[in-house]
Amino acid sequence: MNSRMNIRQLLLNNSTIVLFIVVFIIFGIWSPLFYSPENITNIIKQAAFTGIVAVGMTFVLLTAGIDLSVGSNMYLSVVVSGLLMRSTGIDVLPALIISLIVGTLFGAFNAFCIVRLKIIPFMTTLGTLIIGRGIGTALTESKQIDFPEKMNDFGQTLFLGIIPMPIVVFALVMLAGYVLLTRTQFGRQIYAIGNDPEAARKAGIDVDRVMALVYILCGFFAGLAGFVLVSQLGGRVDRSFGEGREFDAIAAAVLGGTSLFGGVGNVFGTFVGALLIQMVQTGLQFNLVNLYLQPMVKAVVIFLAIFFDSLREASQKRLKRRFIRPVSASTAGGD
Amino acid sequence: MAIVQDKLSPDSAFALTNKAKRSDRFSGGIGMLRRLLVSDYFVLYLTLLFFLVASIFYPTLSNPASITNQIQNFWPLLAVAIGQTFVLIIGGIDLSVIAVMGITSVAGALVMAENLDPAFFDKSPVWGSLMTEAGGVLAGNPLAVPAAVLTMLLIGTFIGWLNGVAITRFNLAPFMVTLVTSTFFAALALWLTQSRNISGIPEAYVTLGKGDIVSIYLGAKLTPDIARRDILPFITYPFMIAAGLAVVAQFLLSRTVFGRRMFSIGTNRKAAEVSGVPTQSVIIRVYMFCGFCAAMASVLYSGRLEIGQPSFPNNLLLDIIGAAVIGGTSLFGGKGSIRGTFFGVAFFVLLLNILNAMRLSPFIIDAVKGAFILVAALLDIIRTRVANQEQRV
Amino acid sequence: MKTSMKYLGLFVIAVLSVVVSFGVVSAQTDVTICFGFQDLETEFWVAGHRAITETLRGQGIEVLEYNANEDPNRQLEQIRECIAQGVDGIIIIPQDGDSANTIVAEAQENDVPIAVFNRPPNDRSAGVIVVADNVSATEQAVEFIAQKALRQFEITGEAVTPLILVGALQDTNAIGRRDGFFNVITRYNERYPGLFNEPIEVATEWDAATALANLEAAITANPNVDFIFTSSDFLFPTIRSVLEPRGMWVPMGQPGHVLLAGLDGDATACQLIDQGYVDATGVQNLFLEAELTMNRLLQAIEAGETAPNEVLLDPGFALTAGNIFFQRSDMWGCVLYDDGFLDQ
Amino acid sequence: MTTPLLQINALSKAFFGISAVKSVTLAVHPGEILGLIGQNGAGKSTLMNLIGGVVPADSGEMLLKGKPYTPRTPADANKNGIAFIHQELNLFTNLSIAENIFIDAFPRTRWGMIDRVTIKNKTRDLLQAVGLEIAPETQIERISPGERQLVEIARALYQDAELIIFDEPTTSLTARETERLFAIMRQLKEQGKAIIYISHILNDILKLSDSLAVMRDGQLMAHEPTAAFDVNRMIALMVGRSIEQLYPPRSTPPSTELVLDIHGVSAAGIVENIHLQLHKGEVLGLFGLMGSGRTELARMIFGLDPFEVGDIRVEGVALNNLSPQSSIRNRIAFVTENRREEGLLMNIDIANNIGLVALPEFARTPLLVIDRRELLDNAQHMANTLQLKSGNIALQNAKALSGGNQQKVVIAKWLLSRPAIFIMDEPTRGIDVGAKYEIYAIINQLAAEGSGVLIISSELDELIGICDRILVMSRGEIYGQFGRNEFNEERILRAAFRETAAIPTGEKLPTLDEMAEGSAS
Repeated sequence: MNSRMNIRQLLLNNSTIVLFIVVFIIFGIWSPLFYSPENITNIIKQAAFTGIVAVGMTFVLLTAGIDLSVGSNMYLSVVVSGLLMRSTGIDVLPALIISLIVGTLFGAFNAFCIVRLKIIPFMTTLGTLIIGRGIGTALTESKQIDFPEKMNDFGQTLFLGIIPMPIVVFALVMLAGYVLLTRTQFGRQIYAIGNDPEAARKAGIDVDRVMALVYILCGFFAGLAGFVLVSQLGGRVDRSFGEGREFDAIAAAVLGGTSLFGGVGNVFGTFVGALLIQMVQTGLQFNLVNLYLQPMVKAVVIFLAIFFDSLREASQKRLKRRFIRPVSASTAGGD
Repeated sequence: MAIVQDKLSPDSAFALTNKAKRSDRFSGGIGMLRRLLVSDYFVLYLTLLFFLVASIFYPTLSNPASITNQIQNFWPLLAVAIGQTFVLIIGGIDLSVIAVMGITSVAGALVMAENLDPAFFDKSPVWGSLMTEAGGVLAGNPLAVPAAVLTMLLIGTFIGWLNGVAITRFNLAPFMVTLVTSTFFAALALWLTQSRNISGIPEAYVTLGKGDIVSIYLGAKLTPDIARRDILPFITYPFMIAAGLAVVAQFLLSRTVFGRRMFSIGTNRKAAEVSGVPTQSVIIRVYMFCGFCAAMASVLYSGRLEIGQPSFPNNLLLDIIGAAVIGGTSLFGGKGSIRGTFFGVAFFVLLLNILNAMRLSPFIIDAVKGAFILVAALLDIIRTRVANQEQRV
Repeated sequence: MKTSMKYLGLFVIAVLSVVVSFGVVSAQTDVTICFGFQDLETEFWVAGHRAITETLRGQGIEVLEYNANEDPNRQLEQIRECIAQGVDGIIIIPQDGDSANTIVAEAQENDVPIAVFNRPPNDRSAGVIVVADNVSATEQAVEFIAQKALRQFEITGEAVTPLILVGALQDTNAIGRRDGFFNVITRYNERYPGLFNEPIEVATEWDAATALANLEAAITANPNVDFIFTSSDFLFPTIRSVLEPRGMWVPMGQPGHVLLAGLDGDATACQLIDQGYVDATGVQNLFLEAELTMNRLLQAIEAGETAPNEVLLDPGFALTAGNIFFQRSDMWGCVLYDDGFLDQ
Repeated sequence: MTTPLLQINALSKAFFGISAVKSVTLAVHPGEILGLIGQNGAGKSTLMNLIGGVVPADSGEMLLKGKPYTPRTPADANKNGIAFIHQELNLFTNLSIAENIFIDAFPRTRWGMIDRVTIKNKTRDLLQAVGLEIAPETQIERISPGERQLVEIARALYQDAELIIFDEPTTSLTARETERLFAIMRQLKEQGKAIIYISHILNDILKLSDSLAVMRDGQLMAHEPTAAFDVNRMIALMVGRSIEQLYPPRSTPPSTELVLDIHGVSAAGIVENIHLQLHKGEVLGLFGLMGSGRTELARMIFGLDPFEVGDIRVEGVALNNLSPQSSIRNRIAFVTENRREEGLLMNIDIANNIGLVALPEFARTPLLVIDRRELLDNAQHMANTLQLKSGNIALQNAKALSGGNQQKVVIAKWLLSRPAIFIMDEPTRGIDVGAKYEIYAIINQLAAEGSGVLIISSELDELIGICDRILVMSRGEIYGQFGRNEFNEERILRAAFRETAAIPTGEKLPTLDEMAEGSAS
């Protein structure tokens, strides 16, 4: 097979990366400063929180589920830790842990509804999307929360003196997501469930447990992303915090090749997807494109990405269809 | 019932015994509850029950003015939810309806608006062409309103066509396609109007959005003038339009070849294709219809507000999909009805009103609303499970 | 099945207990006022909401609150519902000036007096309208820092690069503020050619994360920005987290200070003016507006006036380091700040 | 006799008061292959599900090696050394072979990660044991159905299963793969494993099993050494009466008038230069092994897949722009091999399933309203004609029918469009003996009424029983033709089997004559 794979196939198979490079080059020609290390760092830094949520979302999408509640989860988990930090004066690290706990519990509630009550993920997370923000609003009475100064210092910390904290967390999450998905039993079982939940049950996989863990993990990552974002933002949480971020996360995962129908996807793709979205946004702002046109350009780029992906699928289908005979041992084992 | 009796058939024996069993199980209180759960009108009963319980505590809810007012709130939401129901039945989803409402509302205004303020609009890309100080393209023309409505419907249908083509021809996921068109057209609407609402909408259009056809007055006629607030709208243009749409949609769905084909696609697209169902064209037409319904809803919404409104809030989308799903439409396709969607719409509208009437603090109203949606979804799960048991046995 | 029935039972009990617990309706009073607001997204709106509801309730008036969640259609529905419930008067914070017209007309047609707070209807002939002029408040604040820029320009001769953080494009307030900003820049450039470079617009969508990303991109592309106006004060912490690591977060009077102005006048802005980081903020006199609105409406209700029409003006002012000492008590944000709002 | 590996005593199971398994007592011994037969709905699957822990029993007991055995989940059964190989394979196509084998319990390294070296090595050994030379990392979606079956067996071996249940394992296998599977089963038996083998192919069971159990209506009708059975007795026990004939006799001779004429159809890599003529009233068999291109050819004729050269004529008129819709207009019907995925709308009622193809015919202008009464009457008439066993066809969903009745619904839906050409791909797959006979009778009837019927099947017996003529397909080519008087099982198989003989790609295939010579020498 490899020998027959021509350039077109190679391009199609990596369509999102190719699109990424093309967009990167265009922005660079437009304005060479775009290639400055500072700007590149910015892009990665700003993509961090979307990327972290998108990793959790990738897990969920792999099981053919969906989690619309991540934006609300981000909000609620930082609201709780912010209120506690202000009222009890706890340090940044305990506050982070509280955010993670709230995010995880939020995910666990989703998991309970989906796994135990059997409410489909779309409706469950639609409900918790409204409830989560509702509880956050009730706790704050819609007021903003300002984290103490030390939160801001945490957000501005540079790891090893050069790498901003959000990027470090982002990298760790990517690594953790990659290891979980490819190197652990849990990860491989997620793929199995996404491929065929009924078969997974028959194969002795504890489907309920894996599904529950997936939503809990997604909640955990949402809590983490909320905390990272608020530290970047100078410690202020207002009522619109995290609103609508679920769509960014889903788009990042899908652009990275994750299927909404489950079983297909990986963390690296999600990484590229998250970066692509942020890069387009940054590039448009960088080059001072009319504010009204920015969303339209973004929409077109996302459309191109999913369009190329569909071409890839179509061509793969064509390639597969040629095997009318069983693939013999020698050829299948060869690659 | 035509059961072919045959020694070889275990199935027929099954069918007979089950029928006997079924009638047993329906006796008693549990049986009543079960029958209620399985009923197609379950959501309606639930809504009414909730409404009755709430009205005991908050009598204002059941005053005639409030009731007729709530009913008026059904129609625009129903119009757009009908289209969404169609899309959900074929196993798709349309996230772009909100943007369609915005862009069509603007387009309609661009046709019929009377005088536009250059201070607001002179930066618009269409200033001087579609927009002038005199107003929209057909400003003042007696045919302006019908032309505007027609334009709106055409544009809505066209965006639906775009969605449908991208989904069928390129095999893209509906979720992503409509997310993209939603972003694009929402931005386009804002760009065209430079974020401004367009006022100066002709009276005839406003009538479509809120005009009464038949009104009622309850109570003694003490003074020669009846206060406006005591005249209750009964049959209104929005009611006629939305109800008309609902009747057409229900008719399409249950009586025509097109409707059967929709269900077959939603149940099993491959099998439908093999059976000669022109799946691509059916899917495209369904998305077109959804765009059409959104444009119709846009007429109702922007008519009653008397403006061309470029942006509609995104959380309306949750109400639209929520209403359809609570009304029994499956997100996996193949299941759904207009009647159910109507009940779902009633549920959403009344729920929100009841929560407000309960004097809940605005800070916790959202949390409670979300909880109610989850409860309704849970009840639907239980209901489906009970119904499946009836089927299986 | 059994478990689901159990859950069903639990939920029914939960629902009923919610209904019953709120069933204890507060004592009926003579006057009921319906208060419909567009949303409670930022501190400004929360403060306004609180000022109105608490004052009214303090006077023994029943308040029906309706949150339209930024949906003018829902607001229209809610106001109609208020009318149907027979309220005595209506106060709205509308989503925009156009839908406000329709809603005012709806109320007056049904003989219910209505007052509009903060965002004026385009047609100001109907209803009690308390106008807080976004454009003029913005112009005052921007003018203040433009003056400072001019003095700098006269000394150094170097053009100033202005930047504006634009709010959500679907929000009329955001658009009004953007207009005010550009009015000042254009005026100054006509009078003092070469003073301002082409202004840089940064999209925020009223979302701090978006603002952060875009501002960072804009500053990286144009490191010479030295004049920033934010369409809402709630973004100051975000601005700070972009400027600080670049050494641009410098108080007034020290070299490298970036001219900063905002609008709303919230507690943070007051604090930052105190500390010298922010030069000016356009302030609406929130408490005055609330009071004007309520008084006029209650007066109308008492007099049986069904369609009171009056325009009451809050011209707004720019709060600066220079006048903060005198105007502190007029500035709602400073009142909150002095009450310890930021460290509660 | 030794202690049985598994002893079942008076096991019963009812669903909602309907017994599916009635007091069955049965034993399997180590080193024994137990054949299990019965019509669909006879309770075989339920019995196996009881053993496999999919559903719990109502009463009775199971003893595993003399100890009580009450599995609650499939995982429980696995732990107790019972492996269940389902008809629809339980593999995850997006994962590798090794991952599939270890999916429920991966060996781990000290760090809790998957021990990839171990699984690779172990998988290689396991694959060797089942005679599959494929790299352990190969994704399942890249291997053939037969190879997948072997992977399932490897998985059972890994779990150290002592009892392996095969539920109709050969339905999707080529003949060669079937042979390989049987060889492995015999090997497993010699190693002392017990096997329960469920199949509808009676000859296979006779060849393979040591003892044979027959079920009907949830009860065990017989359990004796295989030597005590022949096909007739097996059928008699299954259906509760003796069936004289397996196939209804062909009553009407085909006419000479052509209804379908396929001329030189080729699609690169799939089929090559296909010539095929179908006459009115003819039942034409298309025999070939899985992957010989027969299904692909059928799909091309029906317009589901494209081809590059050649033309197709229906009643003398050349077709172009083929699509299912145009084919239906040209009165072609296509019963696909995959009922579940392409044949039926499982969650929709029977009447609407039957009406789907001919839907436009029930539409009344101008609004294209469906005449529901007429649709229902027609569907009911069709159901009666085909002796469909169902509840109310307007209420009952297709899902609730047995396999044979589902197939009748598929046929009924095509019949309503009055086709002149009937293409049926594996029309009797997974259907029990009684229903098969009825399907054959329908085919006969169709031919008698003048339709041309093209039947694709992997069961040669079946084709020989019902066809006027048989074409053999191999490697995407038509490879031989046999008239009714030339039917000879061995020769037909020989033609078909060339396909899997080791012929390197590119080498010219031998002609039919050469093949005959080859076999003679």
